[in-house]
Amino acid sequence: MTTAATRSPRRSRRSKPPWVLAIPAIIALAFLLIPLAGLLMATPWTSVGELLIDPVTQQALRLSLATSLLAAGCALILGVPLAWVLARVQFPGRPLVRALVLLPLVLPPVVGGTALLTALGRRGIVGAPLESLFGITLPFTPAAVVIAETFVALPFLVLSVEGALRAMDTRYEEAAVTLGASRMRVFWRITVPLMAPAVVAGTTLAWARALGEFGATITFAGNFPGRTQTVPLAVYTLLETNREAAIALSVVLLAVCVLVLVILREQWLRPGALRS
Amino acid sequence: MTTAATRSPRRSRRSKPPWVLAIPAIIALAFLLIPLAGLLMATPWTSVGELLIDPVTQQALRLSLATSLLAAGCALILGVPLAWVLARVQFPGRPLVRALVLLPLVLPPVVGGTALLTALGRRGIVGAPLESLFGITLPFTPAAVVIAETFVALPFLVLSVEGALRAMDTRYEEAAVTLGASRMRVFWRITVPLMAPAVVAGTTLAWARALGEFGATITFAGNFPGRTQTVPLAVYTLLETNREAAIALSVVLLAVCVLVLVILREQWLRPGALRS
Amino acid sequence: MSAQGQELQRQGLERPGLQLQAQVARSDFVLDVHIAQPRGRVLAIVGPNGSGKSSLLQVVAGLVSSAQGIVVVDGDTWMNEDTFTSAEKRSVGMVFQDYLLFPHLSVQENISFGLRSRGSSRAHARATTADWLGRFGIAHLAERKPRQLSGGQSQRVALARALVTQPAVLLLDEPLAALDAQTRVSVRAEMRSHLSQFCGVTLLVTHDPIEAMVLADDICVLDQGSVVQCGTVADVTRHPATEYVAKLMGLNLVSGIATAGTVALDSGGQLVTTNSDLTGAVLATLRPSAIAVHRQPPQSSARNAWEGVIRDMEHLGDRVRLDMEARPSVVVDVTSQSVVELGLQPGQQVWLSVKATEIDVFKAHDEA
Amino acid sequence: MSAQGQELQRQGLERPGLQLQAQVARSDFVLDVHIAQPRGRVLAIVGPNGSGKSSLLQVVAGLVSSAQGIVVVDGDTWMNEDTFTSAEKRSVGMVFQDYLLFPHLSVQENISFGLRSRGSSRAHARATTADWLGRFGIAHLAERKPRQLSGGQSQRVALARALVTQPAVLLLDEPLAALDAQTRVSVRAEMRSHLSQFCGVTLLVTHDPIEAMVLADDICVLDQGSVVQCGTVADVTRHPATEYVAKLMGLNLVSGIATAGTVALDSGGQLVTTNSDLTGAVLATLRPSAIAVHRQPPQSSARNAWEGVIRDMEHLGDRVRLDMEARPSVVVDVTSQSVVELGLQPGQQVWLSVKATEIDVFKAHDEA
Amino acid sequence: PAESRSELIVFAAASLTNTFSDIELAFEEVNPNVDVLMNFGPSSGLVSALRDGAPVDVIATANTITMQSAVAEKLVWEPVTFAGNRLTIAVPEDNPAAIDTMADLAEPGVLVAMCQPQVPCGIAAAQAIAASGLKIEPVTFELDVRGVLSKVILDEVDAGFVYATDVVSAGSRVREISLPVGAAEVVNYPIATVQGTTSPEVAQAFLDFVNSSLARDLLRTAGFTTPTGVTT
Ligand SMILES: Nc1ncnc2c1ncn2[C@@H]1O[C@H](COP(=O)(O)OP(=O)(O)OP(=O)(O)O)[C@@H](O)[C@H]1O
Ligand SMILES: Nc1ncnc2c1ncn2[C@@H]1O[C@H](COP(=O)(O)OP(=O)(O)OP(=O)(O)O)[C@@H](O)[C@H]1O
Ligand SMILES: [Mg+2]
Ligand SMILES: [Mg+2]
Repeated sequence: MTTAATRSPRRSRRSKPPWVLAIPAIIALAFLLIPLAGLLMATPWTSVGELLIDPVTQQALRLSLATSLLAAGCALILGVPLAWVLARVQFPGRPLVRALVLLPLVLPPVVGGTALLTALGRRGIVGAPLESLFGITLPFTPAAVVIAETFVALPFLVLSVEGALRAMDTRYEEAAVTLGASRMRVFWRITVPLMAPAVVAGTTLAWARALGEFGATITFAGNFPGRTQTVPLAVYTLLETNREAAIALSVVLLAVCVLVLVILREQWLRPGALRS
Repeated sequence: MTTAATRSPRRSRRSKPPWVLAIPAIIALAFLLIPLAGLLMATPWTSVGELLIDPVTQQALRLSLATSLLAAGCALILGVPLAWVLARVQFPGRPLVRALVLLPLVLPPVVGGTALLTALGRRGIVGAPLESLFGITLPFTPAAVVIAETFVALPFLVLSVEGALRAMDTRYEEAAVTLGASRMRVFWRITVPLMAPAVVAGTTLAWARALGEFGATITFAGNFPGRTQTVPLAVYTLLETNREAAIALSVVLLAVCVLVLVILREQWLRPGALRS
Repeated sequence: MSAQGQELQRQGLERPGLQLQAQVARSDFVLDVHIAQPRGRVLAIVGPNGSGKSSLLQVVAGLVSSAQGIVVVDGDTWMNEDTFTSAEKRSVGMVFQDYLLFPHLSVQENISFGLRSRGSSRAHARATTADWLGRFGIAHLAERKPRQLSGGQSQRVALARALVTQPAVLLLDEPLAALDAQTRVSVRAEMRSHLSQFCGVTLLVTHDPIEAMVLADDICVLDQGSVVQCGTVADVTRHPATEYVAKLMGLNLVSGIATAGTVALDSGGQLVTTNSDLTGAVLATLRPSAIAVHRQPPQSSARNAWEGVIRDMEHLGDRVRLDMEARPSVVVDVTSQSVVELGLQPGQQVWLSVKATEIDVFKAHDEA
Repeated sequence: MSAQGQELQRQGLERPGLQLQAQVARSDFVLDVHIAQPRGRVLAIVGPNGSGKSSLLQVVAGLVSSAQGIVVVDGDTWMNEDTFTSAEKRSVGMVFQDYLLFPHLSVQENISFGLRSRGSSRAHARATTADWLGRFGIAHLAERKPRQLSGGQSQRVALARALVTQPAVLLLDEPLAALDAQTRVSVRAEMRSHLSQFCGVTLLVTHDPIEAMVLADDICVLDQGSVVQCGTVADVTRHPATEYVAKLMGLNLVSGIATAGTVALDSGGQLVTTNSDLTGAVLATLRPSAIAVHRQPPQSSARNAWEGVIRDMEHLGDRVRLDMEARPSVVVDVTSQSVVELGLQPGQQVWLSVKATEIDVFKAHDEA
Repeated sequence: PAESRSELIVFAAASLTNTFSDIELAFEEVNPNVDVLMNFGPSSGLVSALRDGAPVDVIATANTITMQSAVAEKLVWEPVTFAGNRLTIAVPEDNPAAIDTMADLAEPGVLVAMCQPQVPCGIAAAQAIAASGLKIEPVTFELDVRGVLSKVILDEVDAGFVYATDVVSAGSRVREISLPVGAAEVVNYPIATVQGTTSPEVAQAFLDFVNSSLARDLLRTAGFTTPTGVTT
């Protein structure tokens, strides 16, 4: 970290974080990273290799990646409009709705899964007609995994994007309107690009949350290797018999996640990447 | 929701959400709210009353509120500086650090708890010296609950605030600097107020996440009624013996959360509450 | 609908152009204006800061949803008690006081945005944009992002963006304010040639009286949300209704009661004029350069002479402007040479004189 | 440290004021300036858009960390090869082109921010702020938030905010640009009185030559990142080094070779002058109002007469400015009356004449 | 009974929640100086916590495998089996797939849930299925028996392999379809004193109490079987 006294060589002129800020920042970082380091130290590295060639693990990784990306996509498609409505449209009860949107965050995951079952399960409010009319049953299918992950991930996206929308200078949109842009055009050409950093950040968050989703998935989608067993479920399964392998698998999950994030952030989340 | 054709009565002039946006927004809302409605329908309302007077529940609620608020506070104190450093200080490996900060989000919570034990447990990297030097043991204490909750909640705050910092016009800070403000003064009087909406939103998220925390808590802090049994743990325990009561307790948790959020949002998160 | 509203709308249908009659209430400010402007003419809106100039433009553009009143353009009712055409359906072009260039789009994309929004093909938009980039001398900036532009460069892009769509009403909120003197002259000339070809209504907010005189046909002076004076540039320049307007136009304005060619001034003193037809409340203007300065009581043919003290002096190029404390108090322009010869300096007592033929007297406006 | 740097620093220690010698490289733009400005004097920095005026102020304020060079103020080295005083430790006051008022603070808090940052007590800051609020006529806005201000009101607050701390160097980036004509005159007068009491260095970026002449003692003209001309207002006005500077000052500038009172112009044609001492490369200025216009070849005492075509006409208050295509090409100011009498209109062929006594000839500057 | 008031920390498997809460009250009545702190969680998690240095005096798990690993790592003293549980089949109260016998689970379209084969209830179910020779293909392998029970209660599956105690705790919301005689696998619940305990006497007193007839009655009410006194 570049910190320097007032009189200092050329390259460190701009970035002199005050220590009063750097100290809590370092503590925060240590707090987050030491447990991760501990985990790495506890990881039996030899078994990581074995795990990676195990077809069950590979299936779980593939399923996890596929479902979490789909869930992030669903969250994006559903969440951005919802965030827009919450930020920009006046309607009665909006504060309540804004609070309700946060709830999947607070709900103990297993209860979240139960809630999904009461809605989309065989006997659920929506699930029962779905089955009797179209013969579609969601639980115990990969679709259920995506649904469970979307359910827990959606609030992240909505929150990020809504915040950005509120912070945005609405006069850019006004300027676009005076240029004859329809609401849709304003939305897609002005609003969305201006909040792109927040949308990318929110989608990243949602994806990360979906990747780690456990409670709602096991409750709503069950645990069937190759079909609904994502990596976190595989970790739990392994925890019963082989703690080291479970930790190793978690580390693999983390590695995938870090890889994607670093690539993504370098591409999209550089300061001003979307602006300059 | 106010939507109207172009020629419309006075009050609906401004807010005409295009249906193409309103439809996914409504689907998103339904997707989040129908499961919650299902949960409410499955709730045995008579037992909610009983639950509320049960001292064990009361203890759990008190503990949950106290620890989640403390965790949100810790996240605030540690997270805002960390976000500032990540957003404003150039240092080698920053992209990696920014990705690592997200990891507690992806980590299956039980593995997160395990990671905390490897760091802060009696045999942990930091925990062992802590015990031998100061006689402090953290696991299975209320402090451990706060730590576990902070661990999972911190990334939320860092992400929200960092995003806001990057979106902020740094020239306000430049203007403050030319007025002779020290870095600390700029930070507290300009940066923090300008990003206050994001800080409030991030803290709210962190608090909500802490309130619902389960996996890391049960692993790192145990499940002792009255000491470390937060509401999600109580729900877990009740699921074993009294399913209906467990759902009822979840609903109580949700109600508390909605109440706090609605109050908070009305006070702090109104559009422009902190600006005008 | 009120009778007045119906009348306005009838007029709107008959006379092409802009009929505006609107009220906007803001915290401690009320805008209440009535403006009718035919097509093909440019109306300059001038007034002090906070007088509601920008708000007026926003009402026409449809950006103030709380506005009450009527907006009719070329017979189309954009707003009345029952109707509200949303902003994107109004054919307006707008240049904002602080640019509002889209930060994520390049200069060329910013300019073609309006064309594409209004349905131009990509190729047509590109060609038209290229043309305008050239006209504004910013072709070399086409691929830049707004944050890479200097203030003045941004303003030119904003101008081009609004002009490119050939709107029915052009709304310009201080479009030249950020340009430097040289560029301003060339862009102003360019703009004037565009405005003269432009057959719609143009509303131009400006602080600069020269800009108003050069670019506009009519002037509307706002103060505290109300119209103080409206008229052609010549009328307003010659017969300013208030001292504010006169000062804006670089003239001295005095008021008084005329009797047989002599005006007894309200502020004390009197002026002899050549106009003996007028009686009653009148206004009179004195050009600053028409007033002569003397160290001694003047022995000249000038029929008006009075004493005063120099309050302040300002150099204006090759002239010096004296701010006089006198009856009447006026500003006087003298050459630098005179300053040296007469040894003028603030605080000094001098004599002023003006020929009766140089005083323009006219009846006090009804609305004043 | 380079010899030049040591020399500059030595000078800085001896002469109080600002010694600046700096380079900034930006994408396709390089600023390279050398300026020395004593205390108590106001330096106006003028130049076209994008010429680097704002960048120059940022270097002095310490906001451009990539700047190379030397900044010495009153003997304090703010920047050289080894030293970099951070921005908050530099005693500067700055007014930004786009205000940058803190949106979450009230007007009064915005203004007192600098005082509090520099350690004033709450009571002292409040009193001083109240004083300045009064001076700028914005006391009634004290409790408003910036978003509740009009553009001009914001600018005045920004101005007050920078002036209140009595800095060693005052940096003003078009401080009056957003004010309306009337307010601008009063704020300009107020500002002039402040600047005249102010014993530090003032750098004033402006587009308005009148503002430069009224407020500044010295003028520095920038173009494309380089200093074109520096000097006192009178010098620069009288002897502009380039056509750009002359135009800025409202003068015509021509260049040529002088031989015994006659100047053979580089652009073709010649001028007879009364100065027969000068020989070699010279510049000459012609005031637009000193040039007369005729429909026929003039039979007057004026020794210089030439033919041309009216390219453009602009009304400027009671005068009309003609843009002439001729040898030399000049701008000419005539009265409205002349326009009517001579029936002038764009495209018309006319004769111009100027007296030899009205032509100011001087040696071409070395740096030009 | 100890002289001064002391704490006894008991880690117990989640399925023991009801019974051990009752036992705690009864024990504290007899030993007013002892404050028993109960921590309920998944057996494997409890042993992990123990391994990581959790302050524990007594640990009771829902299977012998995890306890054996604790014994092998010298975390606990020799355990005793204090209760047993019997594998059975639970169906939703209205029995939508009309299950009458275990054989019906092999019908196509019948949704069956069981525990994952890594945990005792999954091992037991797998053995029962193998022993029956039926081709039963579950749709989900739940992480623990409670997951199976949830799915049955919520009517998401037509049948699930659970323990007898689960059928008792679920009350009227599920119906039991008994396994054929001999196919009913039994699992044992061991309890042990932790090696590092600071109050071994109280721990021993608690162990004795769990094996007392009073505790056995409580266990039996909850559906547990009484072991034949064998140590595991
Ligand atoms: N969004 C708003 N909310 C409340 N008051 C406002 C708002 N915008 C402007 N005002 C107030 O309305 C009045 C008129 O503002 P407006 O911007 O129309 O003035 P203006 O004539 O354009 O001034 P300027 O020349 O400084 O731009 C001012 O008193 C201003 O403080
Ligand atoms: N942050 C920046 N990054 C890159 N280029 C910049 C930046 N800021 C300004 N420039 C470029 O530097 C040049 C000088 O800009 P500067 O703002 O100093 O000009 P200026 O003289 O103040 O112009 P104006 O009168 O329009 O304000 C311009 O070409 C501009 O595009
Ligand atoms: Mg305005
Ligand atoms: Mg600039």
